[in-house]
Amino acid sequence: MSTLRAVDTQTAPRVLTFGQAVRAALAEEMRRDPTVFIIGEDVAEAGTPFKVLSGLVEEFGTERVMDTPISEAGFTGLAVGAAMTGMRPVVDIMFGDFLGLIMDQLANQAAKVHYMSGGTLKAPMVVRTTLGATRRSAAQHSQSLHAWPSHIPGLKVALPSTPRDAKGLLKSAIRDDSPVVFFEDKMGYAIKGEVPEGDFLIPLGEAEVKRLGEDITIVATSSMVLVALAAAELLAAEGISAEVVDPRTTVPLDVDALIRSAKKTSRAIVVDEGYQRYGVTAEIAAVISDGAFFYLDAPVKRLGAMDVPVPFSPALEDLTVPTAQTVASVARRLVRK
Amino acid sequence: MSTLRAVDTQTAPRVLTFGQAVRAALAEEMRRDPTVFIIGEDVAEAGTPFKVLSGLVEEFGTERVMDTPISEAGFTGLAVGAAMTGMRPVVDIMFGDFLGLIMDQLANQAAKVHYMSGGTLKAPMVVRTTLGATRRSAAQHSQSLHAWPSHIPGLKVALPSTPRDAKGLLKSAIRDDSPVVFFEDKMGYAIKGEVPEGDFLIPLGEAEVKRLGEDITIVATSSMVLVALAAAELLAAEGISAEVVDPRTTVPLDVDALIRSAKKTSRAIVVDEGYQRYGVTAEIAAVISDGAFFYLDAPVKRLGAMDVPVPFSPALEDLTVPTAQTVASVARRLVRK
Amino acid sequence: MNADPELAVALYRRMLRIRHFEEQVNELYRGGKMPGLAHLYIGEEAVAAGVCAALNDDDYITSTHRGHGHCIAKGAELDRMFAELLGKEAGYCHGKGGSMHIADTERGNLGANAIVAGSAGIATGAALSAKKRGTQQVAVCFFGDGALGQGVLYEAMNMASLWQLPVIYVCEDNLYNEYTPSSEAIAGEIPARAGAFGIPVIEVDGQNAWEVYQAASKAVARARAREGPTFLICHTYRFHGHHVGDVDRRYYRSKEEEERWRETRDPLKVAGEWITSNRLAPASKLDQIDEEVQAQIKAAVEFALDAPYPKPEEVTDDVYA
Amino acid sequence: MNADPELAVALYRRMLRIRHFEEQVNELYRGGKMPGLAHLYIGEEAVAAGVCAALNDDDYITSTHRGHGHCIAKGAELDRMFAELLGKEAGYCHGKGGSMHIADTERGNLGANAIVAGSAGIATGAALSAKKRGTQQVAVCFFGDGALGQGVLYEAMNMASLWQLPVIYVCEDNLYNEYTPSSEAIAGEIPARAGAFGIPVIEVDGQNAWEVYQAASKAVARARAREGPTFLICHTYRFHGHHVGDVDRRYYRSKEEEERWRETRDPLKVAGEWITSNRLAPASKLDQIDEEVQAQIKAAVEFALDAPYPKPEEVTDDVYA
Ligand SMILES: Cc1ncc(C[n+]2csc(CCOP(=O)(O)OP(=O)(O)O)c2C)c(N)n1
Ligand SMILES: Cc1ncc(C[n+]2csc(CCOP(=O)(O)OP(=O)(O)O)c2C)c(N)n1
Ligand SMILES: [Mg+2]
Ligand SMILES: [Mg+2]
Repeated sequence: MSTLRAVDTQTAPRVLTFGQAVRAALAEEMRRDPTVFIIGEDVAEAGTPFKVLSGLVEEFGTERVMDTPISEAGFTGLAVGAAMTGMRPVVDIMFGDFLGLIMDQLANQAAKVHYMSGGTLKAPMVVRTTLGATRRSAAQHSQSLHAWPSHIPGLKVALPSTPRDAKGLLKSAIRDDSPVVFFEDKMGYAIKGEVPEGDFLIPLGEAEVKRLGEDITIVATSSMVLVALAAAELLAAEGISAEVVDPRTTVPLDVDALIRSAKKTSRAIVVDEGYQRYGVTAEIAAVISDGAFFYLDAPVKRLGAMDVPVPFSPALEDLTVPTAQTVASVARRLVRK
Repeated sequence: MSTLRAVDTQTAPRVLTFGQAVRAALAEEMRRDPTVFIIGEDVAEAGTPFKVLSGLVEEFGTERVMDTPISEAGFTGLAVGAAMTGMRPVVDIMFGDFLGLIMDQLANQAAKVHYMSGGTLKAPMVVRTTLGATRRSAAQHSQSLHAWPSHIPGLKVALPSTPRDAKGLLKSAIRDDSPVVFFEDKMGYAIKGEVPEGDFLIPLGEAEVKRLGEDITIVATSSMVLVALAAAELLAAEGISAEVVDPRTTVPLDVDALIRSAKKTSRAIVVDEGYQRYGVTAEIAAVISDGAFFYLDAPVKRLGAMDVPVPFSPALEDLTVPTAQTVASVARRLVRK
Repeated sequence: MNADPELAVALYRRMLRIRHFEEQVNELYRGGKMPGLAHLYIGEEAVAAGVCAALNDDDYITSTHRGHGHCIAKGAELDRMFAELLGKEAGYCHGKGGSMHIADTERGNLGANAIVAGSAGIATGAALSAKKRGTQQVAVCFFGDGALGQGVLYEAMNMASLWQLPVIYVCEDNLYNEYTPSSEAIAGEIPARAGAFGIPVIEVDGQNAWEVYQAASKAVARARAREGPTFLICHTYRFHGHHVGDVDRRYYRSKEEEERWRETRDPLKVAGEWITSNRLAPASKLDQIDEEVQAQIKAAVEFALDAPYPKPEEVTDDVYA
Repeated sequence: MNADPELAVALYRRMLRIRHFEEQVNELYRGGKMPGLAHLYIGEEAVAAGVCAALNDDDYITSTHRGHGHCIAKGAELDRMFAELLGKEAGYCHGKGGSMHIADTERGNLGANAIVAGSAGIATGAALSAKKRGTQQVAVCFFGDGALGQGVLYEAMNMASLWQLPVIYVCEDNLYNEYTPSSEAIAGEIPARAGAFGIPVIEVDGQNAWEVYQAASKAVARARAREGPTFLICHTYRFHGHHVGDVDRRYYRSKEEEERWRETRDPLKVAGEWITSNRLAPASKLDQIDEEVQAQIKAAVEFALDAPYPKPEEVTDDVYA
């Protein structure tokens, strides 16, 4: 995928929200490549309930921004077939919780067709969906299920945490010849940040150090990157220097970068908004525990979402997700040990 | 769940195959409790393609051993509704690969209804399905996808490795008031072993040490337990004493037993037939790396299935699954380190 | 069938409870007092009221994201409903479910479902269970026209028809799937979707509670006689947005269309006129009901606003049964 | 339509290639030379042959677990097919797919699928793609009657009808879902399953290749004219077991039923009689074809048996494109 290396023909960065960055990436890729199209529920005039796609149908028309019936399995299947025959669909799955409806199409069809056909077929498609709780949307609209597709060989999985990463990774995902599941934090659509204009790509599989530090590594994904950065601030005030590393994609996973940081700091915490048990924190913690074994001064700690269905009541829901405070307190214990 | 404690009113054990043990558990529970029924494809006269259910329809009739259309999501949904209203369905999902079709019903409905209703509803049901490769069944009929349901709070997940465990765990699963996903190794149906007769239950959440050892712990699940035991034999011949621990359920996970063994031996390998990446080995390795951190002399190593869709060709397929040789060689390296 | 005055008034009262409840929900939202969103049932009251009037307490229903109406129609208490919507301990689900998962097991409400068509299997399974247990219970599956897009509905209907299960599929055709007109989402004709599985179809004016009730009664009788499932199409309309926050709707439907429905097809007006013109009750009786219901709503919402949140330690309860 | 002799002979040859190929597959299985299982198409040859004769090379098909017939009918080479079934490097998928995933991209075969109805979306998506790319291609989705149980088929058909996609749904109704008679699995009537989505239905004798061809040609013409999808029901029968290992079948279907079909409804006999009685070709020509095909099969299987397995390092190739 050498074409995915950052081409950096962009001009000065603009400040965009996360949602605007996603939209910019889509618009640019749709202008560049006529085979790219969007398919999903309420993506056209409504621009999705999150309004992320607002304006696209006006520019590209309903042939390229296609509203569907409420048929997640069906239209994901259509996308697989379209991808296999020369198109590059971008599928919109409104809530990540609905992945349960499309896992067959995603894991048995899209993920495997290249391998099963001995490399003669391929399914270049992106499934954009959301993750994240604390929106008072209850158990079926609040999950962060990226562990599921991350488990399936043949799928790539991206988890951008900033507007910049959202744009750069989405453009790479659309150009990738393999199916990519792209998770957007629904609570983070309004987050602002500098985004390079123009043809700016971030390769899938490259972690980024979001903050340099010496005493402890906090590996954080998606929504949890801001939480980790806030924790790092709290810790800094106490004289603890935390390094925050964002893998940005769970597949491919930039194992080297994670291990490098953990070796440097000798301590690591992994923070992710998916359920903790059998979740993304497990793989990352296992990889670091193994790769940095002889450098670690403390066990690698994990902070995922609480292993409960997401409760509706704000009094309960907020307890289920890691916060800057909980991350900082785990970090403190590790460093003082 | 105190009723689930082994009641051990059984008489002398009989030698049964794994398949027979499953059938015995079902027959006994169906005799005991009229609300238990079986629903799935070709479960009645055909007794499933694996013939595991042969004879049940003759005893219990088609009202309690129900053949369905090829509608996995639909009949799993029916089972959820039946479970919520006083029945105890046992759902048959022929190949574990088809979980992709029912993850919504399983993870969004069955798993969550108890919690979402504040404990007023429950879904006591079992989903029996299969795992395991090397049957030359290719990418869509060979997966071991137990990591998926293991990730979802509200589901329990059982992975029996012997006829004895199959019977004892299945009976507990049927009596459990929560939904349980029960994975059977399709290549192991013919394996024989002693099985206590009568009302023999094994609680969900208790690991078993399948072989005692001193130098290294091999945690193995389902199909990989026999592989681990064979590896232990190879190692024994070289003077390495391996302890083989079978968690038997991934949820609840008997964390204490795993950590205890690892602390004792100071070294651990985790072997499981699911894809390695973001799979069950990750959680178990992370738990041990954390819990036994100050006792470990070497990093915890993981051996899952290769991260590729399962290839058809025997020349390739056999490479994708851990073997006694590969397990032993990893163990050897760890011990000699 | 001749209208029984008592039933007519009961239908009216049930609809009014829904109407005022939902208006209060909207107020709570606008006042920033309700966490999250809610999908109002205003405009569709006759469907839930008419169908549930044909059911017994121990019959089952499954409900949707737009589920308050079903819950009230099946007999739920308003104070515990408000409490649930506010995430309070006193709520039907101890605050864990919220608007989209409200359940009332005492009256057979197996819960609202936030997955479109997510309860098609559950309702059908409840019917299977009733048959297996040899009871006279029936199960009603409420769903929107949008659920016609979900394959699991057809899987469930096929089995219901094959096994002659006592289930009634109630399609609330309100012309929209969220922000998309149903005409862009539904090929062919809706009745044929059930007919394809050999399921008889009844189509009614969903704004007329009495019509809905009569049709539902036929379907229920069929189900109790173990003659199999029925598919009931109720033509209706939601007067508000998809959810409380969907205020600017012009890009997907016109103000004129909304006004036309509100003016001429309001289920409460339809019922009120029917009751008074058929002298089933005097207008004064209806006014009296209105006052009663308003007072009940007021008390209920006050109860809920004052009620405590669940305690933090409850977060890990009820994961396993 | 009058039968063109050349076409008639071509149909016959295609069917015969399938028949002899499958008989050889059964031999390989019985001789312990084939890894795993295979689902034989014997008895159903007229469906694949008739449909694919109506297609161009660049038209798409998607296929099923019972897919060898589709693959051969679309023009695949027999040696590479055998090689795939034996897990050899020279196979269409380099041995990675096997019987249930055989694909032949050069001739538009997007692959067999081991998930029942698993390709309903894929075929419909290929049709969407053809429309988007502005080509004249059509897509054919082959599936068994068992696939009528899977909801995703209805989701796909709805979109195909809404968007008038050039896709043809070919339902191979062979009366059984594995070991369960379809009558126990299908409520209502099959044609109504497509009719419900506004999709025109054609029902044909699936044992008569010429009839199938004519029906398929109509559907293809409709698709190329961008008039939308068609649903083609082919009544057929598998002469062998569900798979090669399904030898004792008496518990789900009678020997008499099997014999009746073999005797009176063998698609090769039907075609042979039709060809000779209409003097489209002499019997000697058919014998000659038989000899040719047998020789081709022999050479192909020998090639495959001698071919090498993939190299171990290939196991990690092709996971990502
Ligand atoms: C499977 C699924 N897909 C998408 C959604 C998001 N969603 C919530 S309500 C809705 C529209 C439902 O339309 P309809 O069934 O007609 O019910 P209505 O809102 O009109 O009452 C959608 C798309 C969902 N909840 N579940
Ligand atoms: C989703 C799914 N469920 C179950 C199976 C197992 N299975 C394989 S073939 C088959 C029967 C298919 O019947 P039908 O579609 O009529 O095709 P036929 O075998 O008759 O050609 C079943 C149940 C499967 N492959 N996929
Ligand atoms: Mg609607
Ligand atoms: Mg069939």
